[in-house]
Amino acid sequence: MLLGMGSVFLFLTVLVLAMNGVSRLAAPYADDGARGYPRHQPASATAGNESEEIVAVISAAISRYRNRS
Amino acid sequence: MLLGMGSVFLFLTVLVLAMNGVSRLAAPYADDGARGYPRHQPASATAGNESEEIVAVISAAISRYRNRS
Amino acid sequence: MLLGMGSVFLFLTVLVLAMNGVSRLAAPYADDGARGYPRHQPASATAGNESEEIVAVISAAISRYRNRS
Amino acid sequence: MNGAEALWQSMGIANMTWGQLLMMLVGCLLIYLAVARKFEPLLLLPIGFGAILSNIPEAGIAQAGGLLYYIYHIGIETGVFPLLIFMGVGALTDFGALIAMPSTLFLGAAAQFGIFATLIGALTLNLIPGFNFSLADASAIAIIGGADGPTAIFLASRLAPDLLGAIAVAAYSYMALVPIIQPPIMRLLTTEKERNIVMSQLRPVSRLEKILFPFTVLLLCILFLPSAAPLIGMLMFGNILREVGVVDRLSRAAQNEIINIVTIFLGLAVGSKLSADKFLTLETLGILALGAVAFCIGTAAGVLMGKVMCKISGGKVNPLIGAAGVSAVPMAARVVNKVGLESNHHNFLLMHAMGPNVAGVIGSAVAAGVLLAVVGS
Amino acid sequence: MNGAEALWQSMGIANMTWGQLLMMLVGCLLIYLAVARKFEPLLLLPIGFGAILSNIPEAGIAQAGGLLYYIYHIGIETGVFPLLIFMGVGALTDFGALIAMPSTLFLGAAAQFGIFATLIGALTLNLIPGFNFSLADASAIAIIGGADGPTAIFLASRLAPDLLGAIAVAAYSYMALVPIIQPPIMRLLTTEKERNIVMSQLRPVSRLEKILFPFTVLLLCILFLPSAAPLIGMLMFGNILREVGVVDRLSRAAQNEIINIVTIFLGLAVGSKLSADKFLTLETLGILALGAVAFCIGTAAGVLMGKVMCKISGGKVNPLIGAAGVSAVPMAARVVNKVGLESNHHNFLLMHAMGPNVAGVIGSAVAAGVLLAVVGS
Amino acid sequence: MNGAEALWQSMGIANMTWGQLLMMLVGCLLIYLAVARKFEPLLLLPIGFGAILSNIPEAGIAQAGGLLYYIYHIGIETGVFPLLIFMGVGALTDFGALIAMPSTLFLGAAAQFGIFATLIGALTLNLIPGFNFSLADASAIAIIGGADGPTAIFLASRLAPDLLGAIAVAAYSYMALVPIIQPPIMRLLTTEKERNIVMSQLRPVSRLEKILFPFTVLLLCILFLPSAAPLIGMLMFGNILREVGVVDRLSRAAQNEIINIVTIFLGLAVGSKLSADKFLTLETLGILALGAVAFCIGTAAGVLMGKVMCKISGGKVNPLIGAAGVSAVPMAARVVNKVGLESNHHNFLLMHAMGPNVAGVIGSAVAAGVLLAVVGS
Ligand code: NA
Ligand code: NA
Ligand code: NA
Repeated sequence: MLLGMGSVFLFLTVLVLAMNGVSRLAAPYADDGARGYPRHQPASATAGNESEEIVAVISAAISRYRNRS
Repeated sequence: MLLGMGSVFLFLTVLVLAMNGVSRLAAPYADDGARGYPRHQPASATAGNESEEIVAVISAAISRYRNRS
Repeated sequence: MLLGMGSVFLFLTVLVLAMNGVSRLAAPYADDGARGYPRHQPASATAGNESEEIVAVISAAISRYRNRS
Repeated sequence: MNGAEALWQSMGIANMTWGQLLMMLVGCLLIYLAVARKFEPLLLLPIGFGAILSNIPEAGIAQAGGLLYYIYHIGIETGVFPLLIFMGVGALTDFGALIAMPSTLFLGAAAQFGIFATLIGALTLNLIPGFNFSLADASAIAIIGGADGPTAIFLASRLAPDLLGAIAVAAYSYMALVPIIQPPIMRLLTTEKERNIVMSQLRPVSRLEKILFPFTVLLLCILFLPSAAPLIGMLMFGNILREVGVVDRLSRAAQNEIINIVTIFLGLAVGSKLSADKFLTLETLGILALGAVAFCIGTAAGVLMGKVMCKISGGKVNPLIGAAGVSAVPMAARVVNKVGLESNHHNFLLMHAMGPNVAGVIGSAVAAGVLLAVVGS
Repeated sequence: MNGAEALWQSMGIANMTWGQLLMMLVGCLLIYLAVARKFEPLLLLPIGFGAILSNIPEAGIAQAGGLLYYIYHIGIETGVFPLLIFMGVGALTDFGALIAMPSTLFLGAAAQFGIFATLIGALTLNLIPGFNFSLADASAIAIIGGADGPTAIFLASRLAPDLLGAIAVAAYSYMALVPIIQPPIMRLLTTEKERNIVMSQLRPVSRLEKILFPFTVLLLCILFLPSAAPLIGMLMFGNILREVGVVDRLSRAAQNEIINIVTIFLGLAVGSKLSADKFLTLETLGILALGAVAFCIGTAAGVLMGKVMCKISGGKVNPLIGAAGVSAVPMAARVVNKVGLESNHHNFLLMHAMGPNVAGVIGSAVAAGVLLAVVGS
Repeated sequence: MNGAEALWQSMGIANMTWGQLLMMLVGCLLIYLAVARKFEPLLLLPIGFGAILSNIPEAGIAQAGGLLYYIYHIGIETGVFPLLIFMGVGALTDFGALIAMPSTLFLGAAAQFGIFATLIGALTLNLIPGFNFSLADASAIAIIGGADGPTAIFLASRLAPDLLGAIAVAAYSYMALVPIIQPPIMRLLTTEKERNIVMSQLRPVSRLEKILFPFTVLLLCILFLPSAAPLIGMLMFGNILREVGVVDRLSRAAQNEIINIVTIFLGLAVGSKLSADKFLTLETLGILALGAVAFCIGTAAGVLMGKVMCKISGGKVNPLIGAAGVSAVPMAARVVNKVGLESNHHNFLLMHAMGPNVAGVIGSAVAAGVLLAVVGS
């Protein structure tokens, strides 16, 4: 048991060290603006655009209507 | 042949009985408002909502226009 | 090598002939208005229809509004 | 030159037998029916293509070491493919119409009469010189009357692997011919008044009932007909995946990925059994004839049972829906709907015909189980 | 009549043993837990159904020539299915939280203490007459403490195929019981003040780090623990498919088609090992008991290590997240979050618990590799 | 302590050979090219990872009982995987551009010249001490000149399984290098005036022609070259699924699920053949060199044939499109388009290059058939 737990801990300790090393090495090359946690996109983006479009269309229609009258 | 047809009928008769029994047993626990047949959702639901939205937007635009003039 | 290249060329020559034959045979039965190359569908088709719809709705709304006033 | 000779000797032209040519034409015919006539295209197209591939001289695609050989060996010989198809069918099937009206199971039972009549027919055919069907062969042929492709392939792979190609082709062909074969029989056996009967709307079915249904069927199968357990079990497993609502990932996999992939391979593998020496025999003609008879008898039996139920219920059941008991989901139910509309433009029987239609699937599987239990042991 | 006799003799009723009946009830229980309680339904539903199918008398679905026999033979005996699941898990897992805070690997390591404690426990159990676990058996049982289904199945298929059914059922059951088993232990071992600790937001992780991470893990695995290479290798392969961003087709296939299809078959095949003679033994009781103990010890060890890290970091680490080190992704992390919210309504620990949670997966695979290296050779 | 010794003896560090280390670095190089340079990532990434996994000391992942061993045994040794890939390629390919201009088949034929030139080259290499390629080996190597991955793997699995790893790596590497290797050759062999030729728009192609095309190709294959029937047959089967329009479920399965799943496994399995003792040989260097030569000769032959067609047609054919005849769909056609745009900013040759491009796929399969017929028997 000691052997087993020891091996697991040893392995993961080395992994922690390796990961820290890799992170330090990789830091200068991180190109993509470091994606953080959590990153949600506004769900209503499309809806927003659509209604803006509608408003634009309506404005145009109304101005056309105005010009006619 | 008799044996075969007999077995099939026997089996399915027992199944009919069992299903009736199960239905009766299950009836009190049916929790989800008993989905009926046929249940079609109006295909134009979305379209409907959309045009309602458009109408609402238009009404708003028009009333705004009215107030201005 | 001669044999190999010869076989490949022979085979594909026969295929060219066969394809020409098939195309001629198939020509009278071509039912679907002969899809050409390249055939891109206008990406804004739906959008177009939608905005047409919107314009129609608006026109209707405006004419209704006109009648009222 | 040695190479040129090897090349010429390898050419199809130099090795083609008449039998192979004929079988490739059969393959083309199946593809034509699938594409131009939309006869069960999902199966007949791969079967037809498999027939062509496996009859190419010198290519050996269906012989040991070839692609179709492996697919057949792994998927059909073991019975795995039809069972996976059945799982997918279960996941795709809504048994609600049957649960709402369990008595339609009798229609699904009656339509299996074609199976057992054909069994006798096949044994009778042995009186004609040239035919020599064993009981196992006859049973595998008879199942064509069940109008259920996977069941037919499963049973044939267990009882008569040599006849599998002809049986599968017959089963799917007749399933495709439902709109042509059934209507005359349906009109002949029913009166205009009967065809006019409007059925009351089906009662609603709760989610709990839909979940309990597959367990009920499986329980009876375990108790009384374990030989049908592979078929019924996988059908009901698929249906459970569909109905429980907590394993949507698996349900989708059964309804799409698995059934689509397996359908391609099943079709190709069945087609690989359409080799000249196995298919171009007198027996195949017998199988095709028996299959047609089985199908007609099944339809007739279903309609007649429909008439009985009409009588018993006091005219509440339209006998036409009995014809849907042969399975061939959902084609047979659509045919019922169409024939019904001919008599009464406002009488939509589709939902009522779905009951006997899915009952027919269970009925065929039960019949297959009975045949396996009696013959297969 | 001969046929009728054959039919009767084939009936389940006439052949059912008590053991089979009991195992079918066990199968029903698993399905009930999966459907009504949502206990790991993706696995327990197919396992339960496989248990029913394989215990149907006379049907032989799990015996040579039957569907479940083939699936088990091809997928589990070879170890292929758990490895493919691991590939899918890798493709579904975002290791970002772990990369942001590598020290959580210690929590994932500590939680494996349950595995090795159970190993001793299983060997101790041999003192009781009736138990006779070999070292290989004990190791396979101990892995239940890792709370990782595919790892447990993989190890059991290598070290103790006979116990595979019981081990898999125990592993998935306890994984499902995480929300019930863990909270009391977590509350017992931590103070209110500790549970209140708010952790600072995780640092952002660059795409390059995410790509390099699987290679780092694999490199260490190659150097120090090749026996864990199949598990770690496939896990990291799936993760690479996910992170590199140039093979989206393959990543999607691993995340959906492959893992879904394999999950259905894996479940059915594991269920086929729930036969009466293998499962209804004293040993199974021992396995279930040991599994529960392993699970509790693992949780406790994780929390205690969390307390150590809390001390060392000067109170920056909430010890609760140590409980997530047992794996059981993402359930264990959610439980941590829930228990944390009980103490402080604004303290969301989910993201911080994901680190030890995915570390637990790696930890279990490493522990499995150690067991394979020491015992398996 | 015994266990600690077993653990140490199992470590990769203690057992790694230089050869294994080198092969893992080769695997890393392939992954780097796939990820950072986007060199055929769908194949080179799994191949590279397979190379790493199969060279891990003591893990035995590519040895009997290991995952990659099973995948190779089932998918490559049988030839099943490349054929399934070909089915998917057929389902993904629109042959319209080729049907509109059948004469581009001559370009697809000419580009196969590289194959046969390399065959002679490989046999010539035997004059150098250390090389000892059999006729079968030489044929399998020569097919690299076809620039078609699945065809190369299929042929190598039939004729020279030992060289499969090197051949597959060479084939996919050179396919990925198309944008680097081809342009200089294209510029060298054509004049500015030729590169400026604007081709007339392709005629429209009816749906019927698209459906008849695969049958036409298959018919000729059956008559004259049955040895190519597995490759051509599956390619055309996939294309039929795509074009008939009545089996969309199956077409989608071939285009997505099947090809994606098989690609993952094919790549891993090919990678498993990159073992040190098979790959780190003088022969591999020879294969890589011959492959590069084959590729250049194929490109040159295609362009030269393009010049011939340009002459014959009275200047209506831009010779650049001949370079697309090597296959490597759709990369080669894109390169043609790019080189064409360099000379004339308004000259889009993409669609015209798709004709010879897909013709090259058929041409390689035909060449493979010829090699199989002459050498394989
Ligand atoms: Na039926
Ligand atoms: Na764990
Ligand atoms: Na080519």
